[in-house]
Amino acid sequence: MKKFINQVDDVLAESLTGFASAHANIVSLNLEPHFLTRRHKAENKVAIISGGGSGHEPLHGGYIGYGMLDAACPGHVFTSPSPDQMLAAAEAVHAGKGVLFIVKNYAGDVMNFEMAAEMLPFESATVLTSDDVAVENSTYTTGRRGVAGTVIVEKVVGSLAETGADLAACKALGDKVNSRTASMGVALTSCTVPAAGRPTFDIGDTELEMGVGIHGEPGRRREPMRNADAIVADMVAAILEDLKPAAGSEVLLLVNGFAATPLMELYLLYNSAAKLLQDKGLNVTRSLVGNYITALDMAGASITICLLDDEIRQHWDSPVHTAALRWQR
Amino acid sequence: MKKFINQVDDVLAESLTGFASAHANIVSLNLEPHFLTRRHKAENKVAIISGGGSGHEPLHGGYIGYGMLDAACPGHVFTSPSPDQMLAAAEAVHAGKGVLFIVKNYAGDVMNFEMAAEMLPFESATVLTSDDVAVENSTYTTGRRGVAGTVIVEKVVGSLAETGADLAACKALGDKVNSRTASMGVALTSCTVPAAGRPTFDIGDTELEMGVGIHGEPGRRREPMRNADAIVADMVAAILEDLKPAAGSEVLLLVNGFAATPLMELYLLYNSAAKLLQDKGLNVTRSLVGNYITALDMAGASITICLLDDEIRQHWDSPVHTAALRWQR
Amino acid sequence: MRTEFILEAITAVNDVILHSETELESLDREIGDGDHFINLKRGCTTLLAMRDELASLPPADVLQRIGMKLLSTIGGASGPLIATFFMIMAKVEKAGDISSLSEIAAAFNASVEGIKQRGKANAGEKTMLDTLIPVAETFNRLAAANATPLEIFNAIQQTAEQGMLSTRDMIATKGRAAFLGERAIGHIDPGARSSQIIIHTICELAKQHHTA
Amino acid sequence: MRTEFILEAITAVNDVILHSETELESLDREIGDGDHFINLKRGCTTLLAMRDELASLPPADVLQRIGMKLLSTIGGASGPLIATFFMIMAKVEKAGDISSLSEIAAAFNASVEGIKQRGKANAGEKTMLDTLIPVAETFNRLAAANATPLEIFNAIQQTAEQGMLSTRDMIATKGRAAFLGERAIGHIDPGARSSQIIIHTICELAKQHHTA
Ligand SMILES: Nc1ncnc2c1ncn2[C@@H]1O[C@H](COP(=O)(O)OP(=O)(O)O)[C@@H](O)[C@H]1O
Ligand SMILES: Nc1ncnc2c1ncn2[C@@H]1O[C@H](COP(=O)(O)OP(=O)(O)O)[C@@H](O)[C@H]1O
Ligand SMILES: [Mg+2]
Ligand SMILES: [Mg+2]
Ligand SMILES: [Mg+2]
Ligand SMILES: [Mg+2]
Repeated sequence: MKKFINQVDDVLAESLTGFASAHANIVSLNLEPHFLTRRHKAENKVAIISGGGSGHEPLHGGYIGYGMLDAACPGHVFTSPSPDQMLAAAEAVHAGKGVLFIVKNYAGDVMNFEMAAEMLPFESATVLTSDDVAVENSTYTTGRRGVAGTVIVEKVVGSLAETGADLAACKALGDKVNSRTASMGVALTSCTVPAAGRPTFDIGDTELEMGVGIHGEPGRRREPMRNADAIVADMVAAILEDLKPAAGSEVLLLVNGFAATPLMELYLLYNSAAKLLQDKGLNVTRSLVGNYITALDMAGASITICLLDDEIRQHWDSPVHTAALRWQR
Repeated sequence: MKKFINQVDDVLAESLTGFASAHANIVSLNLEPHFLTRRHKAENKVAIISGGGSGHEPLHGGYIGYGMLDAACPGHVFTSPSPDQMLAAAEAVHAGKGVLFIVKNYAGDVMNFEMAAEMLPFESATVLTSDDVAVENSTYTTGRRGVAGTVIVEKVVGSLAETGADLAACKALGDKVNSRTASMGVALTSCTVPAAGRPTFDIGDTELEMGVGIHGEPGRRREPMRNADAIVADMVAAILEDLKPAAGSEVLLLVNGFAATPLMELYLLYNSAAKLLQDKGLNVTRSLVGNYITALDMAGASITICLLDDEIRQHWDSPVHTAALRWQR
Repeated sequence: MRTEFILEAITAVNDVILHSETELESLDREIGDGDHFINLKRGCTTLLAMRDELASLPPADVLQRIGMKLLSTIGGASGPLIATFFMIMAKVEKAGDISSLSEIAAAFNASVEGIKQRGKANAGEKTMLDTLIPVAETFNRLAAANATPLEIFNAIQQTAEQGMLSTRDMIATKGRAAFLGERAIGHIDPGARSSQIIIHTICELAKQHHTA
Repeated sequence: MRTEFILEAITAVNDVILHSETELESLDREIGDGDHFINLKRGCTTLLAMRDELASLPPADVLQRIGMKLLSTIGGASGPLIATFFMIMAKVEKAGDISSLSEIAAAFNASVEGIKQRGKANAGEKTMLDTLIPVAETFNRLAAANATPLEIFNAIQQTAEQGMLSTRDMIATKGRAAFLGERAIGHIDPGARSSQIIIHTICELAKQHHTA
């Protein structure tokens, strides 16, 4: 394992400190317990808090700021944060209108946020993101994972919250975006958890892992490596089979890198996916390409499609000012 | 080699097409010859054109837009573009006030841009960037390479051009920024040029290459891998020895990833470098952390320091709206 | 339950977890995300550092503090589950001294019920519950039948091992392994294995106490 | 110079370059950026596709078109340098038919001078010029001394090889290898090698013509 680190135990604190100091005009860092908030507390709005294991940067800290999150709770690498972090973060950013937790659907995250919500002295609600179609959904199981669609949920709900909408409305919009969003991921290499010091899985030079999440866990299938168009076709098919969009539907297309795949390849994947969607009669009107939710140093990418409607499009387009996502229209 | 590509020969065109379609509100792509311009031609300003081999994304296409470049000419991977590209791009964006080429100092880039300038029917000037302190400067040699400092030059000169400043003023500011900027790079892995299909150099699990550029070329020295603080100390020492800043100097600190190094590590490097500069009595008032000028799929990072003054700071802070760099103050 | 015994157990469990690094890490790497050992180690290290401060407290407070501390230290899926176990233990102990083995068995059972509720899971889902649920059942049954302590501890150890091993052939429906579908078959669940190791260790300690 | 000979040379050079893939690629990987072969191949492929269109043109136009086409096709450092070579050749040919070997030698010399100016480089800097400059010198000297064509071509081939080999022990001061400092020692310059291969091939072709 070659990584730019000092001590394995200090990676998180040092990286967070660097993040907070590089973006001191946007965020503030609290160290005991770990949480990040906006530099200037927002008033008169639902406080939007997310969090989860670290190693997915820029998620979630990079999405703190106007139009998106009020606070984020980073856990250890790939490990859910603990309820004391959520409680302290909520204490810091609650502005009288309740707290909305945006939580990726993993047993650990769900339970830790749930316990925090139970202990919270404020009104709260939770949006669980579960956009990963690699995992079959069922009421008897943990259900689908939350992956790159989480960024879209955070952006859209963050925008609504900025208008002063109440907790129920924010929760409802979050659930709606989640239900209209589906993702599929593919890995070309494993990642290496710093504390483990070796790749989570071994993979050959002619293989890929189809249907991976964002924690270096093996995917649904080990498959032979093939060209980009063929990979994209399989991913898009899985997504569309889930979303079943009507012909002519307007969609947002997000091609997300897991960290070690260069932009040149991500844009090539975008090109391939956008053409395919067009051929299938869909209308790609919004897009995002880059490393938005990563898996440490994994090479690979995910494709996410969100079915837009006027409300979602409007909140996607509205201004956002965070470390990792920023626009003004 | 595992990459998301179809045919090796189509990588560039497909990736550029994806880029242009994902950012259709900012850029337009011309395919024969390859060049990118702003979506809406700017008037009454010096046309700022950059370019160079591909594989460094988001450089340069990602920096087209308000406050930065008017056009970019992408060559094949790691291969300088040819003069016909610069001529066609200049024809498309020239707005009556001349053309400023921003060129990274490599023999190929210098000669191709030089021939373009000789054939150009408009007034032109060239800023050569040469911020890489790994290479000793000398009038008898090719001299230093242009690396991550190029992004700072493009941002600052792009801002000045937006005010309507003339060609001489833009050229002078570019040269000034370049002379006040120094970089040093380190690689943990090689990159793989798609057409070559194998890593440019082999490197062991306990080694690093110190003093690398952005083309997968070996660095100045093969050294033992060590912790982040020790690596940063060596890089910063080389940079400061070159810049020799006065105590209390105000600096911009750019920690740039070469593509495969995760943000978590880049922020950790930033933390380490920022602390070190503070200890040395320097005043880090501006920062940038991320993958801004990359080397295909290389793991590694560079540190760049730019000595700010009022003029440079002002043009750094001014609004910019490109695919890869965007702010509003 | 005695504070002294709890403190001894902390040391013993810490030792055995540290010795299981390679195994636990690779189990979680195979069907999870590889951090189960680190998570447990973080918990153990913190408890070890708390021993002096716990030594003078009554058992209910000790259990409650352990629960709260583990809740804020372990994180992940195992954090809230293990913490819940201790927090319920603390509540039962607070309600009335737990001293007889059948009282301990009942408290254990209540705590495992808490884990089931927190994780919305049951036996057969390839989780730590496949160790814990049969152990609770064996413990209660033998304690009610007035078995000797040695018989009880031996039976618990055996049940824990069987439960842990039973996860090997399961498809997971809860936890990260659920994402793998069929691919999880053939791998023992890391949480089932760590619970079994911990239970085994505490039973060994209890046997020493009962024979000493 | 005859158009027909130029077209034959294009085919022959294309063949030999394609056969040198591994070698040229690894030379440029060692002290450059690994693309020298690809750059040349791109140039060759384009010229090959142009042959029909060139066949009816006078040599000066052929050389000029080759120069312009290579300028827009090769890119990198070698693109403008090789293009410059042809563009000057074209200019000299245009100014007055080049036919005798000493006229060709003088034109070659002028073209190499053009490369020196464009690249601001000279002999001893570990570039293609370490092949080209001595070749120009040998060519002119022997042509002036009225050596036989065979003597001249043999001498050129030998000089090119020596020049190419001489780059091995040099520190580079121009081109990408200059960034490597001492680390470039022990490696032959890719451009010096490709020029030598091309010169060798054209000399072979010329020898066939002169003996035929
Ligand atoms: N819903 C659940 N109920 C009971 N145990 C669970 C549940 N989800 C996960 N587990 C247990 O947690 C273990 C994983 O713990 P750990 O690796 O520390 O957390 P994470 O899965 O968040 O990385 C699994 O092996 C399983 O035994
Ligand atoms: N200034 C120069 N003068 C002459 N030849 C040069 C100069 N710079 C580079 N070269 C030649 O160009 C060769 C490299 O060509 P190539 O790999 O195609 O371009 P690049 O270096 O841009 O990748 C070098 O091996 C060297 O022979
Ligand atoms: Mg985990
Ligand atoms: Mg090149
Ligand atoms: Mg785990
Ligand atoms: Mg080269």
